[in-house]
Amino acid sequence: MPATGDPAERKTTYREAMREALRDALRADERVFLMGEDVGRYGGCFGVSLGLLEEFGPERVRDAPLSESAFVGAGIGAALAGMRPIVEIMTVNFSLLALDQILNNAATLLHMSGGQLPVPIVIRMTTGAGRQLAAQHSHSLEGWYAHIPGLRVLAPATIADARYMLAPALADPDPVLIFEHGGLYNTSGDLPADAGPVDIDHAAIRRPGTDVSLITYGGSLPKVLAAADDLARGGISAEVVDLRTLRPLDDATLAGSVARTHRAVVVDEGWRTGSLAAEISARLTENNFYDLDAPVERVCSAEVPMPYARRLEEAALPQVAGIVAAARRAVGPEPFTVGAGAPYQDGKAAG
Amino acid sequence: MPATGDPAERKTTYREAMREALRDALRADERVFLMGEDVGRYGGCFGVSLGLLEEFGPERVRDAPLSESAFVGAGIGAALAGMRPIVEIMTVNFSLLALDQILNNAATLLHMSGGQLPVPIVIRMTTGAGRQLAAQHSHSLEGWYAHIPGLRVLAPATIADARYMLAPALADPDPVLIFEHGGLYNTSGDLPADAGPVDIDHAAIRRPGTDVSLITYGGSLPKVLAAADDLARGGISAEVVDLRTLRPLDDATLAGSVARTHRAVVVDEGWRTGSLAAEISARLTENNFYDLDAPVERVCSAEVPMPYARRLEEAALPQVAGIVAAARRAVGPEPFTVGAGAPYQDGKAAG
Amino acid sequence: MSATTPRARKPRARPKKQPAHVPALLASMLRIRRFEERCVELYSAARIRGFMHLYIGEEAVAVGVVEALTDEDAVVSTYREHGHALARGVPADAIMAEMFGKATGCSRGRGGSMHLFDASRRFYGGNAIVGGGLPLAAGLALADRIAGRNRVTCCFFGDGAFAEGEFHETANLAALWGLPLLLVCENNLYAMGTALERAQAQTDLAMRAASYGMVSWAVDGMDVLAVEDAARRAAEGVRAGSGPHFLEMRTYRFRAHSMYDPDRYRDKAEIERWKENDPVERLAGRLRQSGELTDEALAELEQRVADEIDAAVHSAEQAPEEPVEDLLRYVTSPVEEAS
Amino acid sequence: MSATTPRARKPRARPKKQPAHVPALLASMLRIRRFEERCVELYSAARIRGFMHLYIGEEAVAVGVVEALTDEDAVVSTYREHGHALARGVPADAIMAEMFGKATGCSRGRGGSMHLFDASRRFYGGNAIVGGGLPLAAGLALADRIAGRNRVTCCFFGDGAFAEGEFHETANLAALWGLPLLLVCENNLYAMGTALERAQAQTDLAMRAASYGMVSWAVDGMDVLAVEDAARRAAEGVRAGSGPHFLEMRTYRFRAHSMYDPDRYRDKAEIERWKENDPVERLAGRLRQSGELTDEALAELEQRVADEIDAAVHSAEQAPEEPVEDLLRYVTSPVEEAS
Ligand SMILES: Cc1ncc(C[n+]2csc(CCOP(=O)(O)OP(=O)(O)O)c2C)c(N)n1
Ligand SMILES: Cc1ncc(C[n+]2csc(CCOP(=O)(O)OP(=O)(O)O)c2C)c(N)n1
Ligand SMILES: [Mg+2]
Ligand SMILES: [Mg+2]
Repeated sequence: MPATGDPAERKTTYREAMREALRDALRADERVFLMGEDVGRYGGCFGVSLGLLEEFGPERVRDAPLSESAFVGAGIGAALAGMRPIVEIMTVNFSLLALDQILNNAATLLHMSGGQLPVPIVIRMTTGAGRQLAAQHSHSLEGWYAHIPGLRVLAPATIADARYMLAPALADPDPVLIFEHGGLYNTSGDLPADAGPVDIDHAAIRRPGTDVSLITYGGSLPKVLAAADDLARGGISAEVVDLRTLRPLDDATLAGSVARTHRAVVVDEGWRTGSLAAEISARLTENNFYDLDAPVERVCSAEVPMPYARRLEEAALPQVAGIVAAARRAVGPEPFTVGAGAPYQDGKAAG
Repeated sequence: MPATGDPAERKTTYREAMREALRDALRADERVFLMGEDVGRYGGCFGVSLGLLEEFGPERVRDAPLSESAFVGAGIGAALAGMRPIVEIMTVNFSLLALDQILNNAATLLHMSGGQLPVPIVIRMTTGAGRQLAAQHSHSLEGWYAHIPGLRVLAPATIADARYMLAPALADPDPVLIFEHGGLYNTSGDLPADAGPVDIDHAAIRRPGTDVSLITYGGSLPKVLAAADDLARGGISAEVVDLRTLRPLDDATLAGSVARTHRAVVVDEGWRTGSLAAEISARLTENNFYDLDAPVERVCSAEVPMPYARRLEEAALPQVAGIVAAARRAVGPEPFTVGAGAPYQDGKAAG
Repeated sequence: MSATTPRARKPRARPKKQPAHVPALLASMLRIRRFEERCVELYSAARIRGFMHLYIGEEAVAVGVVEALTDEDAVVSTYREHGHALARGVPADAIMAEMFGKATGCSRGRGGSMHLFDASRRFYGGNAIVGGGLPLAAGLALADRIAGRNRVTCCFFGDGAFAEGEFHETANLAALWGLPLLLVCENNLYAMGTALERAQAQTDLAMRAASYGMVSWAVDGMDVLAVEDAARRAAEGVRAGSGPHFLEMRTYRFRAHSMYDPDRYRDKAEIERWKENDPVERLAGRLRQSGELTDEALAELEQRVADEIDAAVHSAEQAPEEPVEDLLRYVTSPVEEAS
Repeated sequence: MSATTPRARKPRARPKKQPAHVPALLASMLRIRRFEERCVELYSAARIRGFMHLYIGEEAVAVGVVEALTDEDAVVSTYREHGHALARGVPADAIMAEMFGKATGCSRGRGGSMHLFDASRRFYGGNAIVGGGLPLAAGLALADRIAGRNRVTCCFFGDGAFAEGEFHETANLAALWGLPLLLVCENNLYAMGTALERAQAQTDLAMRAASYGMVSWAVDGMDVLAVEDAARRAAEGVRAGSGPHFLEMRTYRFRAHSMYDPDRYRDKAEIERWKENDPVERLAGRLRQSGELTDEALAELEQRVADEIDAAVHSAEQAPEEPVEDLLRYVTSPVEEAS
């Protein structure tokens, strides 16, 4: 969408949208504070929190030492004591060091205490590959986190979601994880002036269509939208569903879409085996078995620790051509020609 | 099977079988050593390594302090230096503290170094629920680990597998995780005198059948076999497939079974969403779409941090009745009556 | 809360070691001791299940430390927390019902022995991941720091936890940020079957903690008055804003690590030696000598404790179980509370 | 390996600080400096991608420490490891090719700047998880201990890593087990944008490490001779069986944390002050004063280094990429090797 001059919209970036959301939250509720490595003086390792230290001071924009387990756990403790912490873990790769705290405390305390101890924490982290950061900086583990009962898992894919998802996340009395794909920070677009808080219980249909449902989230959404354009040029009408919330999954929207289109492709940057895409495929089988005209396709990352070299990384990740090819396979050979698909581009060779 | 007096078989327990496997390994190769919390003087938190310290001494049966990340990482380093460490993490629950080492080092170094650094480590841990150990001691996260490229993940379910899986695991040049279900240690049965190393590339058909494939692994195998007995009494012939190896999955055996039976039920003690069962369901859809006469059923744990109270825990876990009910649903109402199934017993309410 | 349950008290104005409150310390220790002895019977009878870790021998630590806290302070504990919970005032019947897995349990049957909680008493559990409570405690303290509340968060943990990275990350964080945290290390010389000297390169834990710049003392954990005194001074230091304090409580568990532990790794003579220092008998002896405790008073105390425990067991037995239909309750908060 | 690449040497018999080898230290530092300066250009030209962390200013640490190691010793490093790799003898062309993502790279293009490996030189990489290499290094040392090999494992890590639990777990493990480990903490005063005093309650890291019972020294990390001397003594101690040794190298990075870092958090004057202590210039100045380094010799050295780097860039440019068909290679070992 080109800028229309509509005063209700203005151009911004995903990074700035996140920052505005943080600023809003810090202004609106004094229980809110931001804590993490280099969120303050450095301005956030991806620049998201730049300027917030100056506005809110070091108590509310709190730099933490390199102690992921301790400062994430401290966020959980502060939440127990009535605060509304937003904890930033630089990237999901380092969150493994804090996973015990997330799983065994944040996700578990409410239940283990028989309902006495809700944990209203928001944990943000960057996820995803695509910038040649190699094996230890390119994980997409949000699907893993979506396995954990007691958590809500969000993946803002658009600038509006980056801007308006934090408020409902903070309003949730339970722990919420927000995954921001590193490739999105620099994307820019128009932001509706006040879209109101995002409905974090429901998936969003980003593009309606009739022939195949392309189901995705986060950093893969732009690729999927591009694939839908491509498919449209070839006469295939693809519906694009953005999960937005990876846990709990919005079964109704998924089932509804597939009931209409009868075919589904799930696009997910996680490694294929045990991916969130697998869960969606399994659910579609359970909920839409008799609707489906073709097996659910998955386009995931190849099962390899992400290589540094550009061509290898590109080959390992879901790409537009692979998505288009999978959609074509799902829709069937007639009246379209099945695209060959570059090697590995659908991540399937990793099986 | 009652003891037959056959000299080639003798009665033993899963625990003793594991211990014999460890003893064998320590005797056979001086590069092998066992390291973990309380593996030595205490004899292993579940008694598996009792007596090994006395036989092999404290250098080769090495007690480690409560430092999961450091001693697992040290095992990885020792493997790089030519040793064949067997590292015991008391239970999978605590393995989260070592996950960074497992994912970012053990699973990744070979690839990241362009093939220079294989990591021949074996990491054993107890998994699973069923003993009222509550939320922080009852995880089944082996499905999660099966998501990680570069690892092999094993789940011995039988006494013979407990006895003969360690050797091939140690022979693997790459990292192998072995998950021992805590509920199995006390099970006893006959052990073939020398079955030879287990084929860790293939699933095992534990019981052939024609009407439905019951696919499972580890601690759920006894329940699934009991369910198959029950189904047989009702006239349904169930094939029981024991995955044995959770990564890489043996697609051929799974696909072959379902091609014969046309129906599948996956039984998995992990939480349902994002479970290994989801992956299997997705693969069956991909590989056997046109074979399947009914949606793949999943019988998993309810999505709840495991409660302590006995009845709640039982309700949270896959149980025979729930497996039978799922198999009946898969097979269809005729000529059998569909069992009602106790509430939550199939873990589905958690969806 | 049953009427017989002693509650944690605010620090008194009267000078410490004032004999007047000492009998209450004895009562509190004895109550923990007898409660756990009953637990052993109930475990043998399979009324209590799962993992159960006894505090017998270490009672002086919980009782002395909690004595130094106010109701506004917070307590974070471990899986060996019956003593902490009882000392903190979590009702015995709620604890017993929890171990029976009943709906009236202090965690509604979800937690069992390792996961006792009581939000109303700021008792934050019951953590079965060694070291797992430490970051949490730092966070509770951080919240007080940010909100300007003058409260102490007290975190109990074992010598074993000292080897976990979590301890060190938390100690640094707390010292760096000057958090109002009271770190109470229960050094009972063993982490399961691993003796301290086989787990720690340097076994002087108080000295090690001091290297973080925290005030740090080693305390005779078998002497409830010494414990109380140290805890009171430390809590005062915390309240005065001098940041986290560390107490190494030198203590010993008389029983095995858990009900599953055959206790093969310790010398029986060592256990006997420590038993000579039994904190309950030691204090009772002292009070007897000074004439403050008569046989009748002790018998009466024993009876009172026995009655309370009987009542707790009885009510736990009668209590309903949680309906299986509620299995998924408390996984997330009820929807009406959300946004 | 190209002929011009200096290799790590075995410790010499001749007395240390012998002038004879000092020019080689200068050459090694200068080579690292110029190599990285070229990397900056190549990064700007988008020939190198991803995260890249420069060692400029810290060269004395890598060069001095590696000088004290033998070929049999092992080195574990961080993501800021160009200097370690070059000093260790990983060929410049293999490193350059790696950063170009080429098949001839020392990690076959899989690793990039943060993941340089060379098994033949016992250079175990290249770890981009802060603190992640420490447990690994303990394991390499443990293997030597068990096998009775008299080798040292040297692990480089930053001041930031000191806050990670992994450091403390590893330090304890190494001290407890007496592992032949040389822990080299590169204290450049910052972890990304976080100054040491905002990350550590106690900033005297050498003292903190000593609390584990390790021999532990702070060293002027801008003086390659001081570094070499300390490393040599520490390595000797390790070889003599007195367990892990800890060296806090006080150093500074002249450049930003990474190519993405706008370096807003440091005082420019602070940077300038440290630059006055430039380890390369310092040593060059010393040699010049003593008459051991002439202008011609320096020019010749610069030329030699420039030639080597030119050659490395040229060969990296010419080198083939890994075929996309090999994407899944090295995820697991080739099947023929498996049982
Ligand atoms: C992270 C973790 N590792 C291992 C265990 C198993 N475990 C439970 S208690 C215990 C010993 C802890 O010792 P210590 O901290 O000294 O406390 P104590 O039991 O002596 O009170 C161990 C190893 C655990 N619960 N959590
Ligand atoms: C576990 C982990 N947390 C965070 C990061 C992001 N990160 C990379 S380098 C760095 C700073 C490390 O500082 P230091 O250890 O002092 O090493 P230096 O960069 O100064 O050489 C940070 C925070 C990471 N790579 N790993
Ligand atoms: Mg202990
Ligand atoms: Mg630094």
